[in-house]
Amino acid sequence: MADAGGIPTHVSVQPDDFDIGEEIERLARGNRDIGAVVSFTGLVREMTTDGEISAMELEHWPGMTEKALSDIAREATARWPLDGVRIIHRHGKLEPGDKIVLVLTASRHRAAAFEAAEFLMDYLKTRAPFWKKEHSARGGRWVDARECDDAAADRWSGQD
Amino acid sequence: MADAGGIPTHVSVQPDDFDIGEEIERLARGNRDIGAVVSFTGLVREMTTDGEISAMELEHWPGMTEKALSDIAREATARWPLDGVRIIHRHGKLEPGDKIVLVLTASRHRAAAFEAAEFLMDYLKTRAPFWKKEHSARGGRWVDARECDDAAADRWSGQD
Amino acid sequence: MQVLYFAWMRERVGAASEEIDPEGAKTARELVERLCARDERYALAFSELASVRVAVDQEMADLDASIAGAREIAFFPPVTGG
Amino acid sequence: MQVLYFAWMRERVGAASEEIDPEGAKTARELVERLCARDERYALAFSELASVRVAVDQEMADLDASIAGAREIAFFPPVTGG
Repeated sequence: MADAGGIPTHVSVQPDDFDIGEEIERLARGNRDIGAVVSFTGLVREMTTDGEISAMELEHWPGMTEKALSDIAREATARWPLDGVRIIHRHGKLEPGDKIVLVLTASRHRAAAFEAAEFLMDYLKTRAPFWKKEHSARGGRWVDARECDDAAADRWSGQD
Repeated sequence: MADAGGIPTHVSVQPDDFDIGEEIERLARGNRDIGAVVSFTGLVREMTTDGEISAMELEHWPGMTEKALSDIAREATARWPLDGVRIIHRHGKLEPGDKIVLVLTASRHRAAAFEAAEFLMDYLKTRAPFWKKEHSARGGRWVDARECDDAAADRWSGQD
Repeated sequence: MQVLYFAWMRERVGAASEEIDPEGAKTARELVERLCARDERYALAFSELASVRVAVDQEMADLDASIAGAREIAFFPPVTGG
Repeated sequence: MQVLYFAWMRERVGAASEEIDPEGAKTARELVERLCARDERYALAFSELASVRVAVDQEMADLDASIAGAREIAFFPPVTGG
């Protein structure tokens, strides 16, 4: 549990699955000034642009990834009036339908919670050291970075 | 379980609490093309502009509320490429920290899931027949509608 | 016709719904005028008329919309859900 | 210095990390040139140089940034997490 200017932020990089409801309860518990919690859950899709996949492998940079996630979380707490941030990102071998990532933001106000969650996802997609490899009947294939993700992340850089 | 152009939408108006994690699992289950699920949870805040409250009472219009929520859900599925929508709104007597409302949107793409969830919340705040009464040491007080909620809802009316 | 009231309007009228004789009122506004003339409770409930919302047979309507043939008129303050 | 590779660069080099003598290379780009001259595996790993990302001592850097005194250089393709 790190502390970004007094705001509880907690990041995890783990192979294991997580319980979204439990994470939301934990973030909101003990602070009755939280009026809004937004969650984003990313899931492994079976159909990709290259056909059906049987598995996805997520490589990351141990020792660096948690730092990157903490930096991203801290940036969000500096930009929006948040009461809590939680990021969980899985690594290892996942199957279609499995959860990959969870981002939670808690705030008094819904607009801040929504914007911060979008910001966190855009930055995770472009700055966190994870690489996806899709496995299908045709073998393994590293996923290409998408330019629209860069564009989505860029929209935050003009602000404040 | 209603069906808006083949997209599972499900709305509930109930006094009982709900399990966010279970609702998300249920929405995503059986569709491995869902890449993103966004949730918004609204909670009763203890501190309001008028001081500390001990309880909140939510009145609604039985027979009309579910229709209003279904209309709002259908409008979201018409505007964004969604794979599922879930709305739960509680009524009756709630306490600080209690959940009031849950909005879930599932989509292939995160931008659609985020935008649709924001849209649904903006419209719920201005179009669903619910009225909040706050109870404090000084008695009961009906919550005034906020002009910024109207402004938030209005931003969607120029689109599409 | 059936008339419904919600939130503080319900409290001021002292009833959630009641059967009302519209006495020839052609619009919701005319119905409000007749009610206010009838009892102080209505005058109190409709004192902030600019913020009163109207639904005619469960469709949002204007105070000046026709209520001819309507079975149900609902009056309520701006909603505050979500 | 320690050199790290991730994803398809790791696969092409055939190692996740290795101790490398920079042979006087002053920038990441010069290090890449020395590696490519050394073995076909590196030439393959760095063939799409425009899309290769570099971190010097865990800070994102430019290919032309100095690597003098660095303990760790990481090379990786654009990230695809989230």
